[in-house]
Amino acid sequence: MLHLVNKSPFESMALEDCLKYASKGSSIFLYEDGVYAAMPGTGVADRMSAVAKDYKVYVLTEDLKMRGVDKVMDGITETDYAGFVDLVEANKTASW
Amino acid sequence: MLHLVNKSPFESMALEDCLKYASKGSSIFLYEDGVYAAMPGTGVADRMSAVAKDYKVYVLTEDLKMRGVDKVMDGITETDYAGFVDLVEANKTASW
Amino acid sequence: MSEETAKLMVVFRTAPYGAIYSFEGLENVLIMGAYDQDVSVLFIDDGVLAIKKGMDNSGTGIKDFSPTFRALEAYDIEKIYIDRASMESRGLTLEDLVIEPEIIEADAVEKMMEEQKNFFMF
Amino acid sequence: MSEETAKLMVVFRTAPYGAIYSFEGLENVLIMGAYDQDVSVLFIDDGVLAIKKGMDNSGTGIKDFSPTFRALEAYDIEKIYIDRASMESRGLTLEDLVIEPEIIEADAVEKMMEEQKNFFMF
Amino acid sequence: MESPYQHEASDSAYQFAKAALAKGHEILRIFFYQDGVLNSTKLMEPQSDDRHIQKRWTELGTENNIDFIVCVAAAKRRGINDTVTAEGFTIGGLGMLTELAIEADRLVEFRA
Amino acid sequence: MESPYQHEASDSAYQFAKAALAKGHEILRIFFYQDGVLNSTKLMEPQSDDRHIQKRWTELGTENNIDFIVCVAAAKRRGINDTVTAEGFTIGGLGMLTELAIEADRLVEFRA
Repeated sequence: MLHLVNKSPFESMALEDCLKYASKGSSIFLYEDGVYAAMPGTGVADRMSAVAKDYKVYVLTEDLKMRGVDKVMDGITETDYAGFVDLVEANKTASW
Repeated sequence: MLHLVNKSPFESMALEDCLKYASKGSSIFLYEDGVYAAMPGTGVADRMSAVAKDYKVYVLTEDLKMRGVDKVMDGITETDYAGFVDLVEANKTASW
Repeated sequence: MSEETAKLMVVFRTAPYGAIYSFEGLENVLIMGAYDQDVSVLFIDDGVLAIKKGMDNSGTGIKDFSPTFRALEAYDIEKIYIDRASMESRGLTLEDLVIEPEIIEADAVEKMMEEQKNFFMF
Repeated sequence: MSEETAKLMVVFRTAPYGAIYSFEGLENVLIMGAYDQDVSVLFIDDGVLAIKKGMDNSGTGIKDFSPTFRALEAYDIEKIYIDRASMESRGLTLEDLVIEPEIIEADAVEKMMEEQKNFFMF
Repeated sequence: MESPYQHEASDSAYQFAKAALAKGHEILRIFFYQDGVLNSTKLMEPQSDDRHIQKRWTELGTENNIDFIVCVAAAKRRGINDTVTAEGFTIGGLGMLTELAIEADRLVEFRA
Repeated sequence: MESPYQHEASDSAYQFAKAALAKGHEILRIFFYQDGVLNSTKLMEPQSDDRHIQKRWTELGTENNIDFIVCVAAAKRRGINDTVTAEGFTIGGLGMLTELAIEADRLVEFRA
């Protein structure tokens, strides 16, 4: 299962809601304002390190660049739109 | 100062953001999906009891009724649109 | 149920009225019902608030669509579920709701999604 | 400054691009600048992300408006503030920003709002 | 202000305006920007048992002489121009919002 | 899908569709509902240095033979009818979304 999260982790509970239902090993895809969850050194970075141990966490390169985020946390995989398409091909998706 | 909060406390950080800046004794006005913060017995009820001690907390009657919420927590004041107008007349307002 | 029916689901996860999502979700369920598919409905997170009893729109003029949820059975939509933790953290019990969904636990949600041909979240 | 100017403020509190608020907030600041008023600009919460350096829209095609923030001085808008905690919890320092706002603490925010004739939040 | 129907902001603003007028307050102007510009389209056709948000504004404005300004920049992006705006709505520049901020004693934003 | 310009959803959906086509996938249909119906208006006039979201869709649809359906119920509430929809967009019932759910191998929602 692929869970799409597009909200800022600082303002919305969307990611935490999704994690209540997603089973370990499922994929979480961060895009739009959701990409801020992958930025190192933030107030949610510790939480995201833990999340990245239990889930496969991806983040959309194009949305990172648009926002000037040039580094992502260890354990989170950068993926472009082509990779996003592959993930959707391989999984059912839920949009949070 | 009057702070307007219209987001669900279960999904949005708007109320908590507002509280970081509002000084004690300021007024918080809950309307639209913000009214759920005034509902008794929820997961945010303890937090709201504490908030109601430090701030004047109001909640819009018409939006409570629309959502079928027939009771509000102790310490929170129900106010209709006419009262909302009075609060705006008496205070500068910030919309979160 | 014939082999040609698809399993479809609508997930309600946002509060009613503040935004239109849950209303448009309901329109969607009713249409699915008309297509004779194997339709499920699931309430999670703030979506549980959409089926609260006692709504009264006299002060807002917004259309109260909660009675329409009671019509789901008439459309042969009987697989209706609610997440226990979402309901409890909003201070609700089954008695507070206009319909009586089957209570499920959070860990059943993803499995339910996986079983569908496709599903929508509102 | 003459007695006829009004104190006006624009508060940025949402992240850029996911929603248009911060872009329309910037349009608003620029217009205010043209009216020769006493204009302040404040970045709090996710609003601090709107002035992050290094934005590159080549993959999205969305208009990158961050360079326009650098033009605020040309419009004589010099009262620009940022909330320290909002900046720090997003892992940012002044070096990461396209402009150099004055750092303030959270307890100064409400006071700053009170001092205005009117203000807008985006 | 936000998109009508999609968000409750248009409803809240309307009920607030009605209550303010009932108390004898004067409403200088209502400024529609962002998706709020969609409140002004006369092409809106909600279901027959639902409220008609544009007509409700036009009636309120006519009865109480309120100036409804639709932000031109926001309107253009969203396909609103004077061929679709209803009676009572005028397309105007963002500067009119600054003027409002300079003149009005109180200003309330109804946000999404 | 959500309002163009107001939210990034229209941009994300467009970039995703382009990438899927580039990989040789077939896109059955794109269904615009909620504020997403506003993607279809030919009255849209963004600033000259900004993207034109409607035209971009129309080009993509024409080149790749994609069916763009605008949900009629959502469209009516928001003042979108066939006098303002651009080339390539067809107004259709919500039932077409159900049909899509029945037929499509994969379905992605771009939400606000």
